[in-house]
This record gives sequence, structure tokens and C-alpha cells, in this order.
Amino acid sequence: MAEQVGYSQKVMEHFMNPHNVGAIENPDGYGKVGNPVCGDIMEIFIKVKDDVIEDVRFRTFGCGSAIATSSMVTDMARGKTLEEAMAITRDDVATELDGLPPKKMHCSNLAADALHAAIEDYRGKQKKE
Amino acid sequence: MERKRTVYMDHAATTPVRPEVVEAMNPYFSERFGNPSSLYALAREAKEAIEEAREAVAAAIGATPEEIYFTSGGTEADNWAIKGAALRGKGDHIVTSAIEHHAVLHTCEVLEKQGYRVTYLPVDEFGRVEPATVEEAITEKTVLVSVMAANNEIGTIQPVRAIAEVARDHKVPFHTDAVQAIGAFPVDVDEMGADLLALSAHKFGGPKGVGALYVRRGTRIGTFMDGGAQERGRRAGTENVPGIVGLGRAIELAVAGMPQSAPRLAAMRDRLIRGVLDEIPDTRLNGHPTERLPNNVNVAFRYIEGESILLMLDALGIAASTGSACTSASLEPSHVLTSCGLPPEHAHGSLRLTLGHRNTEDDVDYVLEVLPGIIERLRAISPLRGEA
Amino acid sequence: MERKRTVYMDHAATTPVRPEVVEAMNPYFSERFGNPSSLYALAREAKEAIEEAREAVAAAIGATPEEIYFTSGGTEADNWAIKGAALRGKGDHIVTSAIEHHAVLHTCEVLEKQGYRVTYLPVDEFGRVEPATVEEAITEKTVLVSVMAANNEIGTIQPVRAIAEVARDHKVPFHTDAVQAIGAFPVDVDEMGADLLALSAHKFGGPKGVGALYVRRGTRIGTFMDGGAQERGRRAGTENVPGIVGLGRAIELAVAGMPQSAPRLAAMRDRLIRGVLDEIPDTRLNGHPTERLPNNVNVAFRYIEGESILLMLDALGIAASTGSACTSASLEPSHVLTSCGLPPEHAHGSLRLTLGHRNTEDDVDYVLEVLPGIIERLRAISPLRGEA
Ligand SMILES: Cc1ncc(COP(=O)(O)O)c(C=O)c1O
Ligand SMILES: Cc1ncc(COP(=O)(O)O)c(C=O)c1O
Ligand code: FES
Ligand code: FES
Repeated sequence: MAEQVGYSQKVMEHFMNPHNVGAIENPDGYGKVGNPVCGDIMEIFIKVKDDVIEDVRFRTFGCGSAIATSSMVTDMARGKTLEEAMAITRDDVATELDGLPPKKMHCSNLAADALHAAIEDYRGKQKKE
Repeated sequence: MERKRTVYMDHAATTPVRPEVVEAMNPYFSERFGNPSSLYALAREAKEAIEEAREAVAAAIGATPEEIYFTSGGTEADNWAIKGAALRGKGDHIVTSAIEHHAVLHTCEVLEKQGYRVTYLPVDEFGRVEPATVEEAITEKTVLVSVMAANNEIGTIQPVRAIAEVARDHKVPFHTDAVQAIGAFPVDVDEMGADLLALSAHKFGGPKGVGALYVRRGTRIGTFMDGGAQERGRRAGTENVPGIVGLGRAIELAVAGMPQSAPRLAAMRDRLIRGVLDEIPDTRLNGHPTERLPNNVNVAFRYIEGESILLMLDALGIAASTGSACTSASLEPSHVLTSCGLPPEHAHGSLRLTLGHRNTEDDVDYVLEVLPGIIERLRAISPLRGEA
Repeated sequence: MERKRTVYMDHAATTPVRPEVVEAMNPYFSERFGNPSSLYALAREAKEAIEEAREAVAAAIGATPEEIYFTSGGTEADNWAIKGAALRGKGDHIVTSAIEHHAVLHTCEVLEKQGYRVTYLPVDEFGRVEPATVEEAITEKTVLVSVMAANNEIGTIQPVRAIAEVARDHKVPFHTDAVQAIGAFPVDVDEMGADLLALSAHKFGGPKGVGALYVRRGTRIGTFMDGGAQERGRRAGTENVPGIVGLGRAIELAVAGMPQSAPRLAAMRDRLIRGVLDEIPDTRLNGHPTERLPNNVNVAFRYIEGESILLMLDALGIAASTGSACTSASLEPSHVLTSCGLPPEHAHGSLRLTLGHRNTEDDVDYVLEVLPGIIERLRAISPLRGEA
């Protein structure tokens, strides 16, 4: 098989009309990964109730794939338990999007990382309380 | 937003081959297909076609036909000029600029690994090389000065003549990558003071995979492509006859059409630039305000990333670029923009629109109509805007 | 003698592009003209077309697509293989044969000037390399063994597999110039044991100016063309999209047609050889009697000079060659023929007829009809005949 050229239809749908865009005021958990120097920053905000992710939102500075994976990972996390959400990997995100070009796999990495960071942040806060 | 038209605004990446050029090439695939090195009538036809193209290229840049060598494109012409000069020069130092095309930069980097030293001249905020820096950089060991005629990303035109004079004063050969200059402004090797000059057909209505290197009579350079005796023994390989014919025809058309096309493109360019800067906040023009290719628009949008702009434009039928097409597979911010002092996050948010033959005022209108909305949508999901 | 038909019998020099190939290429000049490195839809079309061609080339030679790199022709592929291996190898010695194409030989000579040592293996009277000589030649310092799959002048097919095994035993990469082999006999990189393999589209119904280098996964070679990130960062330069598409289509057609074309050409070849040797005295076959390309006839006529034969043939509508097209500009006798032990005066009197797709039995008849008279006329004015 030749390597994937360009983005899948699914990626383009999520990119053109991303789900779960925006910030949450006073989130229960907040994760931020990436670096503007590298051309990507991803923020994920979560609201948690009874160990379940009730609301999740994102803001992203990045390429098309970064925006699409943010949209997808937030869709995937919504309604999941924290444990289930922690188990989402970058490959899961890419698979749900019908694949990503090899050079763009790190963007799905970012999305999974940002989600995990938000969950870690929430858990850290819980411990303190 | 819905797609209303198809607009190609990436002519710095490549151009469609002009119909007249395709027509000129056509007979050389299956009819006049002879190998120009052979002796029979069929081969002579091919040979004559090549020599006609050579005359056309020479005439377009003020050279003589014997100074023109056909190559597989701009990249090969740059590789040959630089590696060839290094091979024959009596020294181990090269002077070039920080904003060259990768065909020059990566060639220099490869030579560095082989023990050469390379000075990468800085540029000002508009992307211009200061000729005085060339004077400072040249040493007894310098075998080549290579500075591009015009930059492919930001369109900045270099003060090539002044740079060439410095090189000549030191008896160092001067190479210029004129890949973006041909058809955009008059190029004359004598006026420019170029000893070596690279050009590529697909940037001015010719086919991909063919270009030329001008080598001023008496300039000592080694060979790059070794083998058969083609191109008077200096560039081996069966000649790409249809491609060379296409290059010849394309350069004729491009140069003959320049008095009309350059002002037409420049007017559209200026309307685009003004429209974007006026309509969209937190935006700046990259490159030089006046010393600029007539078809180049390059703007930085704060808070957002270039690829996502491209994708939205593409969905609306507009083909554009963030920088040179060659680096679009890379995740690095453009070396040209960072050399001009742009912080990386602004460099990441830059958009290049390059106009051409087929573009019309309606295309400009359409871009100006959809671009503000795209930028706004992307900024709405950016985490950076809030911070500013 | 009067001209009765037009007969092209110089397919080893170049071939007409097949109509199906021209058709496949056509949309990529002015419509699907995008730069494959760009991001928009137009560019993806071009990129996909290249990847399809890569699969076609890989399938034709038993490789995987990731092992195929497009070049500007056979010459570039040979230059890259040899210079690339030299650059990365931990030694300074190259083994090749005395009868390689100039793309290999002159590249080796350039490396000799840079301090490399090169062993040029001898060949027997039929132009074959003896694999045992490779064993003797390899040293600890050998960075590459390069022996062509089939010779362009005399058509001799080399025992490539046995040579490759010797190289592999010594862990030396093996390159083969398969420019004349593709479409003539089955080429499989694994069966051949090739680590590097060069091919060129215009030798099998594709366009001039495009070829490919096969690089076995894990083979260490440096870059040759430096610049943009095309071809996964290993061969820079905007891709010759129509040319690459043409290469893909041509190799498909050539390999698919081989079961029919090879025996058909071989029958015509044998009739030509027999006819010439039977009808014309003081004539001998150059090259191997059986291990020979199906389309190659090469005969030495005593007492006369090749160019004069060609001119007379051309006047009668027949296009042929004395040796490789690339050397026809030179006055040296063919290095291939003299390496086979032919005295220079016989080498000068050799004629190569190479058959192809469009040739018919009538063409063979015509050549056999006019050739004896031509040879007789030239011998009548030769001072050498009297001496014999
Ligand atoms: C300034 C400049 N130099 C060199 C090149 C390389 O030319 P080519 O694509 O023909 O190899 C390009 C375009 O890609 C260019 O814009
Ligand atoms: C055996 C062989 N190697 C290499 C070449 C060079 O290929 P190209 O003409 O595509 O550069 C040729 C033909 O010219 C050839 O016959
Ligand atoms: S976010 Fe870095 S390339 Fe996608
Ligand atoms: S006699 Fe003319 S080339 Fe020697």
C-alpha cells in the first residue's frame, strides 16, 4: 500500500465543523500541550460528575489534523468515565478519523495528551481537596 | 460558506503548462522522437529543436546559446552550480543567504559535511541581503557567492547587481537562483553580473522536470551529471526533448508577455494586499513593500496556523500555500520568515497567494470575500487570541 | 537504390512514446498540473498519480513502492547509485565492468579524480563478465559493485545473479544498470540480488527525461540531488509529474506485453543476423550468440567505417546506430567492442540494429534487401580491402 495522501473525509468533516469548540469557565480539569514555536497548542477543558466526563471543550492552534483530532477526542471522551477516557490512545483517535497521513500522527498524539492532562489535572485537584 | 469558484493562486509552486507550449511539445513524443545524439534525419530534427530552444533561452536572459545547459529543473541547476563550483574552485568557502531555496541551502549543508565552510548571510526584516555583508564575508578561500534573484516565499527581490559587483571585485564567481524571476521582471545576465544562473520551466508556463543553467563563458565548474557526451560533454543524459522544446516556447511567451502581465499581476497583488490588511485585524505583510515579485502576496495572521487556513481555502476552491511547496511536508516554521525576524508563531500563521496568467479580478474578489470569515472562524477556536 | 520505406531500428537509443502513454500523460500538463508537495485537491491528484506510478514500477521489478525513487533518467539513476554509495561507504574502492554505459564509467572516472580506486572488470569475447573476477576484485575497501544487466551496444546479458551473490557474500552493495533490460526480459530485484537498480522510461515506450532508481530497504546511499523534501527527502526537485505518469504506464505496458513482444522481436533479430551473416562476407556478430537482448543485432563489417554505413542507410530511410547514441559524437572506437577484443578497425565498422514495437517483418526484409549493396559500395572504395 502506498502511504496515505491527504486527509480522509472524516478528518475534513471534523476540521470544517469542529465539535465541542470553546472554553469552559471554571473547568474541573484543564490540560494544555504543545508549543506555539512548533506551530501547535491544544487546550482541553472538562467538567466531571460522578467520575464521568459530562462536558468537554477544546481550543486549538494548529494544523487541520490538530483541529480534527481535538474535535474527535472531545467527542470520544464525552460521557466516558475518567478511566475509559484515560485509555483513549492516539491510535484510537486516528482510527476513528479513518486514518491520518504518517507525518500527522503526532497531532493525534497531542489530542490524546491534552485530554489525559486535563484528567490528571482533575485528579490532582481531587487529591488536594 | 459555499464554494463559488475554483481559484488557483499558487503560481510560485508551479504553473499550468500553457496550451501553446503543450502544442509545441506534442510532436516530440511519438513522431519526432529521435535521440538527438544519433546521426539520422529523425535525430537531427530533435537536435535542431533543442538548439532552437537553447537560442530562445539565451535570448530571454541576454546570453549566448553556448552558455545555456539544459537540466532536469531548478534544483539540478542549483546543485550543479554550487557543487560544480566547489569541485573546481581553489578554496573551501561558500557565501550564500539565509533565505535561499532549499535547493541551494541543502546543497550547501551537504558540502559543509564534506568539509566546506558556508556563510549564510542574514537579511533585514523585508528579506533583503545587504551587499556590504557580502564584502565582509568573502575570504581568500571563497569559491562561490550564491544569492537568489527573488525569493519564492515572500517575493523579495534582491539587489543582485550590487552583490555580483562585490563578488567580481574579488574574482569570485557569482551564482543566482532566478527560478522565480523569469517572466516576472527583466533578467539579463550581464546587467545582473551573473556568472551562473538557474531557471526552471514549470514556474513560467512550461513543463515540470526541465530547467537550465547559464554558465558564463570562462566560468570554471565541474560536471554534476556524468555520462554521455550530451550538452557538449557537460551534462550527460538523453535530453528531455519535449521538455526542452516546452521550456523554449514557455520562456519566449513569458518574456514577450511581461510588459502586459507584470503590471496586471502587480495591480491584483496590490488590491489583495490592501484588502487583506484593511479587512483583517492583527495581520502584517511579509516581505518587501515595493521590491517584490509582481505576483506575490504573503501575509501573517496572528493566533492561527497556516495549514488550517489552506484547508479551509481549499474547501472553498482556492489553492494557496504557506511557504514553498517543498517544505509543506515539514512541520518547521519557514526558514525565510524566521530569518526576517518573525517569531515562529507568526511564521506558522502565514499565507502565500501567488498570482498567474489565468487569474482575474473576479478571483481577487472571491478571495477577499471569503478570507476574512475563514480567519475569524479559526481565531475563534484558537487558544492564543485570548492571551494577547 | 531508392528509398522505399521508413524503418526505425535504433530502439536501444530511444523509443517512440506509445500513444497510450501520451494519453496517460496529457491531463497532467495543463489540467492536473498541481505541485505534488502542496496541500490542496489539485496537488493531491498529482501526488496520487505519482504514487500510482510508483506502484507500477515497483510491481514491474518485484520491489515495494517505498524502494522506488524517480529521477530524470537512467543517467541520474546511475550517478546517484554510484556517487551515493561512494559517499556513504566505508571505503574507497569500486568494482565495475569495462563495458558499462558512460553514465557508469564516466561517473567512476570522476570519482577516481577524487581519490577513489576503480577496478574495471574485463569481459570475454562475447562481452560477458566472469563472476569469479568480481571475487578477485573485491577488497575490504570496496563500497560498490556495479555491473549492467544488459549491454546497450552488443546486447549481451550479464550473469547478474552470480555477480550479486559474490557481492553479497562480501556485504558489498550491488548496483545494476537495467536500462536496457526492462521490457526485454523479466527483471526481479530479489532474483537478481540487486540492491540498487537503474531504469529509464524512454527505452521502453515512455518519455525521455524520466527514470527511477530502486534502492533496497536498508541500503545506505547518500543523496545526489539536494533541496526540497520530495521523494521522502531523498531526491529533491519538483516532480516531473507527466513524465512519472508516463513512466508508470509505459512500464506496465512493456512488462505486460513482454511474453508476446520478446519472442516476436527475437525471431526478427535472428532473421536479421542470419541474413546479414549469410549474405555479406567478412562479417561477424558482436556480442553473445544466445545470452542476448531479444531486439539487438550488432555486426562488424571489415574494411569499412560505421558512420558511412549509417549515412547510406539513412538516405534509404533506415535509422540505425554504430554503438551507443551517446558516443556517436565521438571519434573513438566503441569501448565495448574493443573490450571484447575487436581490433579498432573492426570496431569502427560495426552496425547496431535494435528492434522495437513498431517494426515488422517487412522492415526486416527491407534492411536485408538494401544492406548488402551498401556494404559492397563502401568496400569498393575502401583501401583496406585490398590489403587483406
Ligand atoms: C527559488 C527556487 N529555486 C529552486 C526551485 C527548484 O526548482 P525545481 O522545482 O524545478 O527543481 C524552486 C521551486 O521549486 C524555487 O522557487
Ligand atoms: C545501459 C544504459 N545505461 C544508461 C543510459 C542512460 O539513460 P538516460 O538516457 O535515460 O540518461 C542508457 C541510455 O542512454 C543506457 O543504454
Ligand atoms: S499540530 Fe503539528 S502538524 Fe499537526
Ligand atoms: S575521417 Fe571523419 S571522423 Fe575521422
